[in-house]
Amino acid sequence: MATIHFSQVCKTFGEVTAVDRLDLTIADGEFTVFVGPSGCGKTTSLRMLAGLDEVTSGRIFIDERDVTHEQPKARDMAMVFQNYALYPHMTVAENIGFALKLRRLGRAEVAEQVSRAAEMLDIAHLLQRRPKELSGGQRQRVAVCRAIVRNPKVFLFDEPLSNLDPQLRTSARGEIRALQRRLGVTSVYVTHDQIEAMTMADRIVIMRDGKVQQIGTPVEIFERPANTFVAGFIGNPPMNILPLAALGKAAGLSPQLAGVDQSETMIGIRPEHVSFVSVSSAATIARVVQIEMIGTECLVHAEIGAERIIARVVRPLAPRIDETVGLAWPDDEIHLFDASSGRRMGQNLRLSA
Amino acid sequence: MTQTLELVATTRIERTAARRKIDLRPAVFLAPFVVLVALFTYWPLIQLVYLSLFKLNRSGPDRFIGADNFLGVLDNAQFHDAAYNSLIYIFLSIPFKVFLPIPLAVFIWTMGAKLGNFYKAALFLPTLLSFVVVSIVWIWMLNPVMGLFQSVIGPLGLQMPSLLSDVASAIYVIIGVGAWKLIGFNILLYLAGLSAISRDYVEAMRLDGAGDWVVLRRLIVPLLSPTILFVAISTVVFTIQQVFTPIDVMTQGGPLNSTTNLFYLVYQYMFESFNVGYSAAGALLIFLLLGLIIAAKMIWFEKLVHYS
Amino acid sequence: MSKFLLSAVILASSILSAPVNAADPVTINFWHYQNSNREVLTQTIKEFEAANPGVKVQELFKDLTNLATEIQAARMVGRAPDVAQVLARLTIGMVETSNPVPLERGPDKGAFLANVASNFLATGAYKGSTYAVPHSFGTPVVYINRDLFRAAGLDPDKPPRTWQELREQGLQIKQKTGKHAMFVSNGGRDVGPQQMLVNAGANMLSEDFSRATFATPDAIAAMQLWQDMAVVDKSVAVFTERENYSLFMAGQIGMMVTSIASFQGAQRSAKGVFDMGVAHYPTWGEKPRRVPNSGASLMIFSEAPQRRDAAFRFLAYMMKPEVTNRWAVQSGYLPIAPGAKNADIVRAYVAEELRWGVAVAQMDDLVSTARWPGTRVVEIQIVLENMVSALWQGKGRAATLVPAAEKEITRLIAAGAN
Amino acid sequence: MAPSMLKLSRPLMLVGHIILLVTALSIIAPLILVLGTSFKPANEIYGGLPWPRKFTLQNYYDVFEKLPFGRYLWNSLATTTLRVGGQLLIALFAAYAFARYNFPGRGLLFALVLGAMMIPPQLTFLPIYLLINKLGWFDTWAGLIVPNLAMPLAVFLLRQHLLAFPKELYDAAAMDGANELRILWSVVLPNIKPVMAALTVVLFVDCWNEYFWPLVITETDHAMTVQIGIRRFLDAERGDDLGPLMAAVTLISLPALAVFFACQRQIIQTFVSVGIKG
Repeated sequence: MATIHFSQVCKTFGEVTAVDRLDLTIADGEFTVFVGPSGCGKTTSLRMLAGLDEVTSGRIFIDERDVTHEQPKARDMAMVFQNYALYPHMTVAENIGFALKLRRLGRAEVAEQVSRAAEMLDIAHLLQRRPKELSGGQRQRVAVCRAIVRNPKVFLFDEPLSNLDPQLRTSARGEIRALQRRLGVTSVYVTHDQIEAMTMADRIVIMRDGKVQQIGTPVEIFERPANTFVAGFIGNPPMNILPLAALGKAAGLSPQLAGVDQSETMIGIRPEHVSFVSVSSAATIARVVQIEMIGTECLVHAEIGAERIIARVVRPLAPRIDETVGLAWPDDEIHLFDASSGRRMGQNLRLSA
Repeated sequence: MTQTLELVATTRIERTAARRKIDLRPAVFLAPFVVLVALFTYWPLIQLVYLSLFKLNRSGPDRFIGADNFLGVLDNAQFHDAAYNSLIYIFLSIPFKVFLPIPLAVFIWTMGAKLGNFYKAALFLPTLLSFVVVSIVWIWMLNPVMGLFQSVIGPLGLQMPSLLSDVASAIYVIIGVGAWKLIGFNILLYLAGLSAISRDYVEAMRLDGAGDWVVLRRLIVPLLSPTILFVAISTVVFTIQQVFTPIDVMTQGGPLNSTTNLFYLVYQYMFESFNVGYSAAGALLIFLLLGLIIAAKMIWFEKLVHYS
Repeated sequence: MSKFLLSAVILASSILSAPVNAADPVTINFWHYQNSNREVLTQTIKEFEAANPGVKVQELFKDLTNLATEIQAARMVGRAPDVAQVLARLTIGMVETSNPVPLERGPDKGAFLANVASNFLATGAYKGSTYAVPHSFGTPVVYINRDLFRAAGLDPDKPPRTWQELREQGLQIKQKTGKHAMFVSNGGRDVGPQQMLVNAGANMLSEDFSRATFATPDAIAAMQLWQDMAVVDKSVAVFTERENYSLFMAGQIGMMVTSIASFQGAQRSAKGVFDMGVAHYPTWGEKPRRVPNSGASLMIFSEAPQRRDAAFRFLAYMMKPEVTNRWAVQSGYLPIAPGAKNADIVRAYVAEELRWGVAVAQMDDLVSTARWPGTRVVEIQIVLENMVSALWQGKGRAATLVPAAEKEITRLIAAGAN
Repeated sequence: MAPSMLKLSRPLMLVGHIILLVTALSIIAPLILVLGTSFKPANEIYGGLPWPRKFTLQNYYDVFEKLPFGRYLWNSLATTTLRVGGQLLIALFAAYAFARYNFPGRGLLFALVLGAMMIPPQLTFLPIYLLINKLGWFDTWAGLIVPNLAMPLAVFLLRQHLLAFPKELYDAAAMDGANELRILWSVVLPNIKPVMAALTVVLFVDCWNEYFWPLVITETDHAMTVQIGIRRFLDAERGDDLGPLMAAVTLISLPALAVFFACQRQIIQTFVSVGIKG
């Protein structure tokens, strides 16, 4: 059990800054997810925490202990790798027991702990096989099993599900989270998949170009995105973000928008909050250009001048292509962002209400 | 618990007090090799440079003679034959020693274990023999009057030509014997490389309707290219270094300099005429030549590797 | 049997006559390339040690090809052998590079050199001093396949006496049996051609070692004869050295011209295969026979006075006529003592092995092999080797090839001079 | 039974068999000549038949009688084993450093490794000889072993294979608590067994057959190796003594052969059970 603290941690590779001044505290038992597009620095952060990559500057603490320059083995963490990194020449049992063997545990004790861990992950029948002879899902379980068998202070996951097919991924998500809850081990999980982040995390760290964009619970991140990047990254389909000026008359109508410099402001509206109203009663007029069916709902793409907006509505409410429609949304679902910096402006309208 | 981050932070990146430690691990792992190579390869090489520029004097200080040794080596009539032959040795060794073993290795690779092992073992046997013995045995084999080949073709009324004493053919015999000795080793290297090729690729390509040739050309050769590069380089090194044994035993560079090469020439300077200066100068010239050839090869293969 | 008796007698006498030295034992190193005769050599060393309790001789086999270079390298690091075998043709090179001890500087002022015949001693002389004494010398002879002679209708007991006769008989062998008539061993590149040239009356080098001088009309004619045999008669076997040797041993070539040093090996291989005879090296017309030696001499490289003294004692012992004669008898090399062919042990063995006697009879015809000066010895040798190859392959006439070779060698001597 | 990775079409397979058979024959025939000659009496050696008419063991007897063959064999075996072991270890370390770490000067250092391959030992004989003299290593095992311990070719070959080694395996092992040596020994080594086996054979044969250096460096039975021993039967001046030579060659080829077959099983086993791509 452990708390983790990143203090002004930076990592540069030559000219490139991979991680820029990361400050983060992870509470004991917390499940933290680093999410962001590839190259955002999330994996590097994880590897620095693991001790696999050297920190350029800053410090990392585990339980108040400065581990910045300690070797991985001194940090007592376990990691599940994207490609599982199972030792090809060892059997499953040997793979799982390798770390225990290195701790000079007796043969019998290793065997016992391995089989207990294997039971937990339901892979006891695979123990004598070699990694080559396993399916992708089985390998993933072996990798997780290898991590938990040591009973470490911290679990690290580096995109452990990205090589699984979607169905398996959904069930594995639940299993990993359940396992972590049961064991109560502090965990850091890296993914590029926002759904994984939203469904699994106690807290999410969103990164981009080495910089943290926002840290918060899934609900906070979803409801109060700190900037246009977070807003666009979380949610499917992503939030519509348009220059306030593009909305024309509508911009002036809402009392909340009064006094805002239209040319300097972006407005964000989630697709599910956009609804269609009659053209005559609407402040914003748009033309429907595309309709995507996604089950009981559909996505309606409409053009407001040169800007595009997506609405998510139940099918019966959907207009037809080329139809000119009026758009509306609840005032308290509007997010405003500074056009030049992309940062959130003022209070979330709904929360402030 | 929300932390809202100040994005436009003004704090300067402050280096950790405990500065980044220099990672000593590579140094530790490299130390034994580097020390030994420095001591037993590069230090002698530096001394060779010295020996090539100075004339050793048994009484008094050594005398600087500049490029005299190099000019002397270059002015030698044999040097030109030797340089030309060296190129022949190197370039002809490529098809015989580098490319020919590829299909052979692939054939063995596709065979059952039993037969494959037999071929592997048989082809590897010459590698185990010393080159002196190999050369003597081949002299017998090729003997135009009573060699094994003559006794096979003799009854058919044919006469084995005297390959080793003919200016036109002697060098090819020596190249052939070198290939004979090396082929099994290179096959083994290729088999090690092939073992890393996943069956999935082959099957995938088969499903795409690829024939043997396409699989070989488009899949196996590209995947094998790092091994091929290694084989090519080791073969060139081997060829230039080791070929002097068959030359010495079989032809002594003759007839009419047709089989001598630079290495043999340098060897002669050193061991037959105690001409240390020429030997050093010649050695450096070879070093230069080999470096150029290998660099060219690296570039060429690097392209090949990247292309695939 | 007689050999054994003789050596026992020599052993006994040398023990009795040896002066006993009470000083601390000195160990000297002796490098040699003797393979097949190593037992004989070590036996002699044991006898020497028995006679000289103060001296131990550590004998070391070294490869002939590298021997001279190893001495030179060892010299550089101050661990040169005290006594070493050096090919006679390399003596000048060793003098120029490795500081051998002039043998007149020994404790006996070179008195022991009197135990070596003067024409042999000349092979080790350079600039007024003697640096080397002959030890394992050979002289060229003609090995004969007597069966092939008979098959060609020739009398094996009347082998060719001159090169002109050899050509005629060779042609007959070629025509009657279809086999090759002869091959001439190059004897380490240039020895074979040298012997032909010198035997025809030429000198390889000028007196001052500054020029090649072998392109005399007779020498050119001799070379032309070789070419005619190869190109016109096609009786010369033009194969590689080892091929030729094995062909002769397989009974496929009528005559082999090479050193007497090959005698024991050839005898062993020919046994039961064909009837092998040995004939004199043919003369050039009516000229007296002059044959350059092949083989190795002994030189001293010790620096410390004590070791040097011990080395001289060893060398003096090795040069005793009874030792050299027995060595000759047992190894098949030439005896080197003045008048050795009349020594009892030599006569006894010649009576037993007449074929070896042919070589002994050529003792007085021996002249020094060409000792090329300078740093370009190998190239000079290759020029001669290539000259012969070109002749045998018909690449040009002797009248042009021989003078060209002479000119090139003179150039190489000058280039290798400083 | 190795799984057939690639099934060739029947005619091509036939071509393959024919080519391989011819090549194998061209190799086996001369070897039979070696073996046959070793049983021939002296006067049959140039007789043209590959096998003896009159079978004799005299040549083998000569080998043991004329040489302290046992002592030579011991020197050869011991120095070869030590040297090859050292070469493998040192090369593996170096190759690991090149493949695993990114450190300043890596490119230059590797270029120097490649360069070292191009320097044939015979050319640098003199300086090394002087060095050995300073170290006092003449006629010792150290003199035979140490100057040859760094094998650039081996470093190159191993690096080539280690570059293909999945990087996560290093990380996984580090997370499992393995130190660098343990990673090398328990994770890397088992996965490059085929290359190591091939390399072992090559280095062994190279060292076993080495002639030139032992000749220069050894002086007595204390360190003399078998290859120097057999030189005794090769005599340019007086004609080679081919019978005992071939007997000795047969005898001294056996250890090399044994190493090959020992490693060969290893290679094949590794082919079957482990694919690095797993």
